[in-house]
Amino acid sequence: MVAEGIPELVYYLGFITVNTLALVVILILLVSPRDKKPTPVKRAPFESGQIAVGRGRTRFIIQYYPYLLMFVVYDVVAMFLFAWAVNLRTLGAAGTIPVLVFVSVLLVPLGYALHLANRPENW
Amino acid sequence: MTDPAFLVVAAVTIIGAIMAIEARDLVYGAAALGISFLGIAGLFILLDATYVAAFQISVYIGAVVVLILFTVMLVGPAKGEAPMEHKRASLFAAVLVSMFLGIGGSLASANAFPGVEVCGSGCDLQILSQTLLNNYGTQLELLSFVLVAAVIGALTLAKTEKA
Amino acid sequence: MVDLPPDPIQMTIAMITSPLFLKVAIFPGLTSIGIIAAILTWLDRKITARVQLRIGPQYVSPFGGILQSFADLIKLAFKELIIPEKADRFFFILAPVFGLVLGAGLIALIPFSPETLISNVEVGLPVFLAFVTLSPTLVLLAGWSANSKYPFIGGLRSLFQQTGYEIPLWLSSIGVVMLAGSFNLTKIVQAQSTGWFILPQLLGAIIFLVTSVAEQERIPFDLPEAEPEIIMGWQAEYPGFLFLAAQGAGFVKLYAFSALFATIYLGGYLGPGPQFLGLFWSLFKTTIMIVLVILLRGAFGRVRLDQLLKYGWTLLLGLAIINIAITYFLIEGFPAI
Amino acid sequence: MEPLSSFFAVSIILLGIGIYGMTTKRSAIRILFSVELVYNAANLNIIAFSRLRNPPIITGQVIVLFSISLAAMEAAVGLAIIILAFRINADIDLRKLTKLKG
Repeated sequence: MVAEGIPELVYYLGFITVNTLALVVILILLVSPRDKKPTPVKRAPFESGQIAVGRGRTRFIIQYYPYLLMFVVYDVVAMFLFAWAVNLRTLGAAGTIPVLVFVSVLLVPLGYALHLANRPENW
Repeated sequence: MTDPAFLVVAAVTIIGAIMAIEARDLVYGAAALGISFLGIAGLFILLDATYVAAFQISVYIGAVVVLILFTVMLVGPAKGEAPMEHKRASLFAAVLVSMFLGIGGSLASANAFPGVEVCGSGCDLQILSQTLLNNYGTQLELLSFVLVAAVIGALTLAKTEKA
Repeated sequence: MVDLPPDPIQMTIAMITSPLFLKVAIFPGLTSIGIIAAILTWLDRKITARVQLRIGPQYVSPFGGILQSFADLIKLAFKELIIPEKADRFFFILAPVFGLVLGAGLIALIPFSPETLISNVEVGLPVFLAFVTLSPTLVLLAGWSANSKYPFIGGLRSLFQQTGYEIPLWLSSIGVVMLAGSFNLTKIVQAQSTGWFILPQLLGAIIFLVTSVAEQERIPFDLPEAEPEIIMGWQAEYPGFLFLAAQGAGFVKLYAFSALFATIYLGGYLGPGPQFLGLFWSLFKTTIMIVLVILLRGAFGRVRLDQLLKYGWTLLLGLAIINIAITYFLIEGFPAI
Repeated sequence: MEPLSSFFAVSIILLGIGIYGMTTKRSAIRILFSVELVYNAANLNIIAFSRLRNPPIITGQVIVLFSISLAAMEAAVGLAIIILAFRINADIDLRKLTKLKG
C-alpha cells in the first residue's frame, strides 16, 4: 500500500534506533562508573583550562545570515531542478525554458547576498 | 479499522504540534516543530506522495526549521521566558478551536468516501514532472519573481546601515 | 479447534531468519556498519600516519594494529559519562545518537548488489540527500545543548558550513539524474551499463567528491571540530561513549558517501566477470574512494569559514550549474534551444 | 486505504492548534510556529484530496511543491522581521511592538 521500499527503510531505521538507544542506556546505567560526589570543577564546562566566564551560549554576529537565506532559496530551486531532471528526454526544449528562467532570475538575489555578506559592517 | 501506521504518524504530528506551541523553551519548541513536520512527511508517504515527502523533509526541516533555530539562538534565550498567555484570550481561542473541530468533524464524516487502492497515474513521478513543466511552466517563472522579492526583502530587513 | 496464535518463539525465529532481518542485521546493516566504521578509524589513522612518515597504530594486533579501534571502543565504553551541569541533558545525549542513526540510515539506500539492497525506494537519491541535510541540524543542537562557548561555536560553524556546500552537492547529483532519467539508485546503476557516468560527468564527480568531503566534516573542511581553534568543536564536552558515537557518525558517513560515489559515478555493482561478482566490484570501488578521501586528510590544510562560503557559493555553485548545462547539451544535442 | 475523513480530521486539528497558538501566544516566534502549522495543515489537505478522489490526479502534488516554496519564503521574511524587531527594542514580545516607525 505504501510506496515500494519505504517499509524496509522504516524497519531498518527503527532497528538501528532501538539498538543504539539500548546500547547507550545500558552503558549509562550499568557499565560506565559513577562518581557519587562530583567536584564542581569536574562538571564545569571545558575551556581548555580556563575558568568559564560569561554565558555559555555566546552572542554572535550574523555576518553569514545572507548565506543561510540563500540556502533556503536554493533548496527550493534544487527541488524544482530535481523534478525537471527526471524526465528531461521527454520534455525536450519546451520544458526547459521555465526552468532556465527560474534559475537565471534567482541568480540576482545570489549576487545581492554575496555583495552583502562580504561587507561585514552591515551586520 | 484505520491502519495502525496512520494512527502512529498522526499522533506524532499532533503531539509535535502541541509541543511546539506549549514547550517552555523555544529550542524545544523548534525541535518539536521539526518532529511535527516529520510526521506530516510521513502522512505524505502514506498518501503515495514520496517525492513531496522527501522534499518536505529537506526543504522544511533541513532549511526552514534550521533558520528558525538560528533565529531562536540569536534572539530567544536573551530574556527568561515570561508566562505569556492571559486567561481571556485562551478562552476565546479554545472556543474558536472547538468550533473549527466541530465543523471539521461534521464535514469529515459527511464525505467519508474511501480512496482508490491503486493510484496509477495519480502519483507517478514522470507525470508529476511533466505536469509541473508543461502545464505549470509560466507559474514556475512567476514563482521565481516572488522568491526574488522575498529574499531581497528579508536581506534588507535584517541588515543594519552603519551610517 | 481454534488455531492458536503462532507462539512467540516460532514468530521470533521466523522473524530472525527472514531475509530482510538478515540484510538489516548482518550485511548492509548494523554489525557490518559497526565493524567497517571501526576498521575505517584504524585505516584513517594508519594512512595519515604513513603520509606523515610515521608508523601509526601498531601494538594492538600482530598485523599493523588493526584492532586498535576495537580497543578504543572498549576503553571509551568504560569511561565515566561526565555531563556538564548547565548542559541540556535531553539533547546532549540524543543528538549524537540520532546523528549515528541518520548516518547509518544512508547505507540502507545504497544498492551494493541487487539482492543485498535493503530498501529499493523509487525516489532514492532525494531521500538520501534529505537525510544528509538533517545531520548538521543535529550537530547544531548538540553544540547548543553543551551550553559552553566552544561547542556552541562549533555547532554554528557546522550550520554555516552546511549552507556553503549543500547546494553544489545537490546540483552536481542532478547531472546524474539527467543522464539516468530516474531517482532509483538501482536504475541509475543499470543505466551505467553502457558507460560509467564518471566520463560524461567528470566535472560533476569532482564537485560531488569535494562537497561530500565537506559533508563528512573531514579535513580540509572540518571547521565544526577544528582541534587547534575550538578544541574538538561540538564534540568538546562529550564524555566516553557519546564521544565515540559523535566520531563514529563521521566514519559511517565517509563509508556511505564513498559507496554512493561508487554507485552513481563508477557503476555500482557493474564490472567485468560473472554476475555474482557484483558485490565484490561495488565494495572494491567503495574502498578505492575511501582511501582517496583519507589521503585528502594528509594533503590539505583547513579552509577558513568565509573562504569556504565565498567559494562554495561562487565557484562550486557556478561549476555545478555549468555541469548541468553541459549535461543538457550532451543529451539534447546543441541546436536545442 | 485510509478514508479521506481521517486525513481531513488531522489537518483540522492542526489548524485548530495553529489558531490557538496564534491567538494566545505573545512571543513572535511562537506565532511563526503556528503559521507554519496552518500552512502544513493546508498542504496535507491538498494532497489528501488529490490522492483520495476517484481517479487520483497529480496536480495536488504540483500545487504542494509551489506551496512549500512559498511557505519557506514566508518563514524567511517573518524571521527577518523578528530579527529587526529584536534589534529595535531587544524583545520580541508582540505587545511591545507598538511604535509604527521602523
